[in-house]
Amino acid sequence: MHLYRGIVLANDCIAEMYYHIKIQCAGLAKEVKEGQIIYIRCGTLADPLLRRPFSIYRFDETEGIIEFVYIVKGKGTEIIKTLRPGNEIDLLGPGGRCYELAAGVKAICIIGRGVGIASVVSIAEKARKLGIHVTAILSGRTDNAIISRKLLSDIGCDVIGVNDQENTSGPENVTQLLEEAVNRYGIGQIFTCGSNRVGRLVRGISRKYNIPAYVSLEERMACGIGICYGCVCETKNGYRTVCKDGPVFAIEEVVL
Amino acid sequence: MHLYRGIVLANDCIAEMYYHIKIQCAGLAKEVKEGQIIYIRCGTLADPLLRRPFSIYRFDETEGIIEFVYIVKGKGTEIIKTLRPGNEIDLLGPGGRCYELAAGVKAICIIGRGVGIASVVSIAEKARKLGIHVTAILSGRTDNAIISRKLLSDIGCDVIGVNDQENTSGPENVTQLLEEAVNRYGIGQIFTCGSNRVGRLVRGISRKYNIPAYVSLEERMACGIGICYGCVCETKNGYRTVCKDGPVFAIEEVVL
Amino acid sequence: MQKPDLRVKLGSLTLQNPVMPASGTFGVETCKLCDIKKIGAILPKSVTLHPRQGNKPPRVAETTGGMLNAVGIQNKGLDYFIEEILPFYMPYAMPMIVSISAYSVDEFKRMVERLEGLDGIAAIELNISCPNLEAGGKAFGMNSGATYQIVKEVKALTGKVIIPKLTPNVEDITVIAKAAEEAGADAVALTNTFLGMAIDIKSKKPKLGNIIGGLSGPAIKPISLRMVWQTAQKIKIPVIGGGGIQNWEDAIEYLLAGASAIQVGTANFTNPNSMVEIVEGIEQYMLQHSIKSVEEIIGGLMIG
Amino acid sequence: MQKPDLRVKLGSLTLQNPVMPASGTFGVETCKLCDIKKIGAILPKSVTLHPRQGNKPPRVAETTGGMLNAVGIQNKGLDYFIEEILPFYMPYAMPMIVSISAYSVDEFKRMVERLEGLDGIAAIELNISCPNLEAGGKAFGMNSGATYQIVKEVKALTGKVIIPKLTPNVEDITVIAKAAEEAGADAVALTNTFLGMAIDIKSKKPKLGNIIGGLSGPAIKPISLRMVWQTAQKIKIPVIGGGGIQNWEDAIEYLLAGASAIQVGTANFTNPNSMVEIVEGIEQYMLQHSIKSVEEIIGGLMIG
Ligand SMILES: Cc1cc2nc3c(=O)[nH]c(=O)nc-3n(C[C@H](O)[C@H](O)[C@H](O)COP(=O)(O)OP(=O)(O)OC[C@H]3O[C@@H](n4cnc5c(N)ncnc54)[C@H](O)[C@@H]3O)c2cc1C
Ligand SMILES: Cc1cc2nc3c(=O)[nH]c(=O)nc-3n(C[C@H](O)[C@H](O)[C@H](O)COP(=O)(O)OP(=O)(O)OC[C@H]3O[C@@H](n4cnc5c(N)ncnc54)[C@H](O)[C@@H]3O)c2cc1C
Ligand SMILES: Cc1cc2nc3c(=O)[nH]c(=O)nc-3n(C[C@H](O)[C@H](O)[C@H](O)COP(=O)(O)O)c2cc1C
Ligand SMILES: Cc1cc2nc3c(=O)[nH]c(=O)nc-3n(C[C@H](O)[C@H](O)[C@H](O)COP(=O)(O)O)c2cc1C
Ligand code: FES
Ligand code: FES
Repeated sequence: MHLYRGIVLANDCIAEMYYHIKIQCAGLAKEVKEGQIIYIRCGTLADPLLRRPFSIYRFDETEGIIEFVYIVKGKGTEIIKTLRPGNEIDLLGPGGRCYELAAGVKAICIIGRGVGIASVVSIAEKARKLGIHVTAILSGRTDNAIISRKLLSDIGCDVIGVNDQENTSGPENVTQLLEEAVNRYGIGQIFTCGSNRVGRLVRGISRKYNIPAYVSLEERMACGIGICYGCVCETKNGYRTVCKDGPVFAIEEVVL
Repeated sequence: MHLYRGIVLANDCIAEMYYHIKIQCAGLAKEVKEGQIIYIRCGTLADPLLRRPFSIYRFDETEGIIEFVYIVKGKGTEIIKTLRPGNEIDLLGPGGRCYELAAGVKAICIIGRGVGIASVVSIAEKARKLGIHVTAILSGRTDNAIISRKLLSDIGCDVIGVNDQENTSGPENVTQLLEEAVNRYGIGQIFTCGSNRVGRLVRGISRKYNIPAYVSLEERMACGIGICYGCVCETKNGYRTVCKDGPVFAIEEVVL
Repeated sequence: MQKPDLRVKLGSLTLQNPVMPASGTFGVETCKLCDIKKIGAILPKSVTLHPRQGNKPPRVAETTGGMLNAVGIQNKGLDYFIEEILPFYMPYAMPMIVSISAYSVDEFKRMVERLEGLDGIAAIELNISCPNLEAGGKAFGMNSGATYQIVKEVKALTGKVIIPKLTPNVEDITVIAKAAEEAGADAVALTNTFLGMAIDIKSKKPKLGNIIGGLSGPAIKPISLRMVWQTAQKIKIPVIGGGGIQNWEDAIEYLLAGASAIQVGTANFTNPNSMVEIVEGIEQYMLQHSIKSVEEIIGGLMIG
Repeated sequence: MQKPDLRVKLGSLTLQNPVMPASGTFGVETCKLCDIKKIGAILPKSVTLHPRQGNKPPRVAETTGGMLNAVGIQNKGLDYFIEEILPFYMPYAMPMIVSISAYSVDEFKRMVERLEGLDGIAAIELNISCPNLEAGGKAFGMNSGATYQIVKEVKALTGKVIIPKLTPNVEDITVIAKAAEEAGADAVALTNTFLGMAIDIKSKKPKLGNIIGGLSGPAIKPISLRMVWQTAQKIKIPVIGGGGIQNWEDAIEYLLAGASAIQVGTANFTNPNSMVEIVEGIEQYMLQHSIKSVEEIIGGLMIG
């Protein structure tokens, strides 16, 4: 983990309220691993004061490029949105534990919703590079709001989109889709993020089929480096920090 | 006085640390008078919190354009500096009392130093339009740091530049230049701004030759509209607000 | 949905909505810059019995997310206020709350007696954050006994709504609020500014001529909000909350914390239209959430 | 010009420069992110006798120019601290200041006794902002008697430098500082955080699981600075100042106000390198102004 200065290469709206930012930062691109967190300082003034945490979306060590997908939500992301190619950006990271592929695993499933999809894309990319089969269950409010679908298809993931508009994103349907994938491909690990609802659903399948599953959590943060104990979540081992002990936890460890 | 939204037309560095901003704002261009103050909100966040006061530099009612000259000093002006043509700008004004030409006056003198020159340019322009003779004594650290010299020459002012580098800006020399102008042109009013040193010098001449003189003052401000009593200066009539009772005061009224 | 009801009550007083200025940040000039008849009450700058010069400049200094002021209640005294300022506001329909400041109990009483006879004044805010010259210079509002005494004696002189405005520079503001309630206050307003200072490292001098001044603005909001929440739980009379309110979201926070009305101060400087925008924002919020009366929001903080 | 002398004294302790972390905003991880050997002292997060879970999340909330925290001193207890954390810092040459927190005088004493025997600990900071369970839950530091008692009893047990850290949630912090001095404190540190709260208007819930938390960051600087200035004038022992320090300019303000050393807290979160940059900034400032010793800056505020 280090302080870095990056240079914005591109920063565009990709769908509804989603933005995609590409940053030149060789050091970070080299250091970061799948699922880790990077902290962006928004502007140089005291409002907003704290860095904003984002999951690494993609990174390319050879090109020295890192990418995020973000939703414009409040004053921090409003500032990030205004960055133009060539602008400098102050980055701290990478922080936390990454997603890891178990030795010998043949197929995995990633399952994400909304901007949460961003955090599981890099592990899918890694798996595909190693020839591992990837089922990607991607959920969104509308079909348009599902990010990374094309990217994941292009690299050979089996992509299944579900959405609220067509009533396909409910827990029953998603559970069924996940079970089908488990049965068809022999899923060895499941990677998910965010909401408790999806987490609990994944935990169900994980227990039923005895498949290790991992979840990436979010909490309000201050330091991002594990010193303030501001970002704890409840786990079976007491309060643990999301920024350092997480954001990726074994699904059995956390209290969903 | 009103709240206005302007559109930046140009915003460039004109000399060393001086910047010149041109703003489209028909309402303000119509309402503003020579020497008045306009308050700029820098960004939309709480840091910096307060508006920044600037003297109107030039304005063109027909074109609906207002202009300022400013020095980049702290966080507010750092933000103003980043504005690009097409950006919106939040303006409050015009505030305070303006410079006024006395009836029948044949010649005036403006005398300013540094960015203070900006505040006396508009009254010189007005005088020239009325065919009044204008002597402009402009002072700066270096000869390059004297703003508006060409503009004032072009409209037919008698421009005298003095600077620290060549040791021409000392009080004795300036006093002498001012006295020469008084004797040669029959100066009927003197307009100055800012520093106590120049103010006292002008007051000396003003008293000696019985010429009304006016000074534009600066003070830390909060409201800019005369309600907080934050911006007072000491006058012979007690504390008076710079934003409403000023910024232009008769030189005999203020305590220099 | 029908137009939401923004009316709130402060003792016997009804306001068309809970938004009013904080004393010292509002004046005749504000009325020219915004549609002032939309706000809930008028509340001019504190006035003292005799004219006051105020403190020596500089009187204001910006800080991060806030500002310091040490104006020292520069004003032309009560007579001038009654003759020259009050009449300007008389055409407005909203209740007039006059803020008074004094340096002894007797002075407070003399001012209230003067105001008691006047029509068009609905309430008197007692700015008890000023030093009590009879008791060694500590502000009245820093002492529950002094607060009790002033409120009690003033209440005996007038039928107008009496609202002591409390200083946050105390260990436990609820104790002071309780004393005010027991003495018969109709409502309390909190908080006034926090004592602070700033130094100009170039000149090595304080940024304020008075060295110390009062901190206001969004920087203080978390502290004032906490005090309002604590106070609203301890007393039965209405609490008027303020400190750092910048927008309607901040106002809703105060209402949820238990404030029956809110005061907007420093935000008037950044945006002279902020009070009007806050009224409109609260109304929009109520429409969106189908809240019929603003009273449903007050004290609605959910805990546990 | 020759290299300026940044050394300052805190009682019998000499620091290579006046910059140290504020407890709870610094840890082992910080040392990996910046050139930590450049700072004046090491000061880890407050430790308690027994392990503590801390408060329920959310524990932090950003505010304008500041942040609220209600961590509740989550830590693994004194034994773990001594065995696992302390050794990490031992290779560093800077003095180690251990911050301890406790809920009774006896607990404080037991902790000091434990630490007394250990080498490599130069000073003990007493975090007396925690509730005193023997006295109805009010923080020790809100009461001059309790402050006096703790300092007195602790000083009898140790030769190490004792630094009580004072809470600003009092009416007059100088009274508490004076009590600490009279009881034999070697220095005092101020201020800790200000009690505040924030509300999420969407959920209508407090933004902190604990409802109330401590406000820190640049928002509070004017208030903390004022308290440091007032305290430095009232006591003879050194004052360690802090609250909202973001950069070297802020640090100079505190030194001018009379602080002999300064603590950097929340700024470590925004920029983990800030303490190092502050040291460098002070040094540059001294070079530019031909100031030979940082002691010339301390208390140099010019008044009148
Ligand atoms: C581990 C982790 C990974 C994340 N990855 C992504 C991502 O890849 N893409 C993305 O769009 N968002 C992500 N988020 C959420 C993102 O951090 C927030 O949306 C962002 O901080 C909002 O900042 P703001 O100033 O725009 O909003 P505001 O609402 O103004 O923020 C106010 C405060 O709340 C905090 N905050 C707001 N929302 C969240 C949240 N969901 N989680 C934690 N803190 C929050 C902010 O950091 C700030 O301190 C992630 C959060 C965490 C903890
Ligand atoms: C009536 C008047 C007219 C002015 N006209 C001009 C002009 O035409 N061109 C120009 O460059 N500058 C002018 N100034 C000064 C200008 O307002 C300040 O340079 C500017 O506010 C600095 O803001 P900042 O955020 O960059 O600096 P910072 O130092 O960060 O400002 C901190 C605070 O101090 C205040 N402040 C700083 N300098 C001054 C100052 N000299 N006077 C009053 N307040 C100050 C700021 O407004 C702010 O509240 C004028 C000031 C006044 C009062
Ligand atoms: C410039 C200024 C002048 C003030 N004058 C008064 C005053 O005369 N009487 C008073 O009771 N409060 C006065 N206050 C305090 C405000 O009324 C308000 O309580 C305080 O500023 C906190 O609110 P805010 O953060 O919204 O500004 C003043 C505040 C400022 C900034
Ligand atoms: C997340 C966090 C945790 C803190 N924990 C402690 C602590 O354990 N002990 C303590 O004495 N102070 C603690 N503090 C207070 C700081 O040490 C410091 O006094 C305060 O934050 C003010 O300084 P600042 O504005 O520079 O942050 C904590 C502050 C924060 C923000
Ligand atoms: S954000 Fe500080 S420990 Fe995680
Ligand atoms: S700035 Fe408020 S009265 Fe002038």
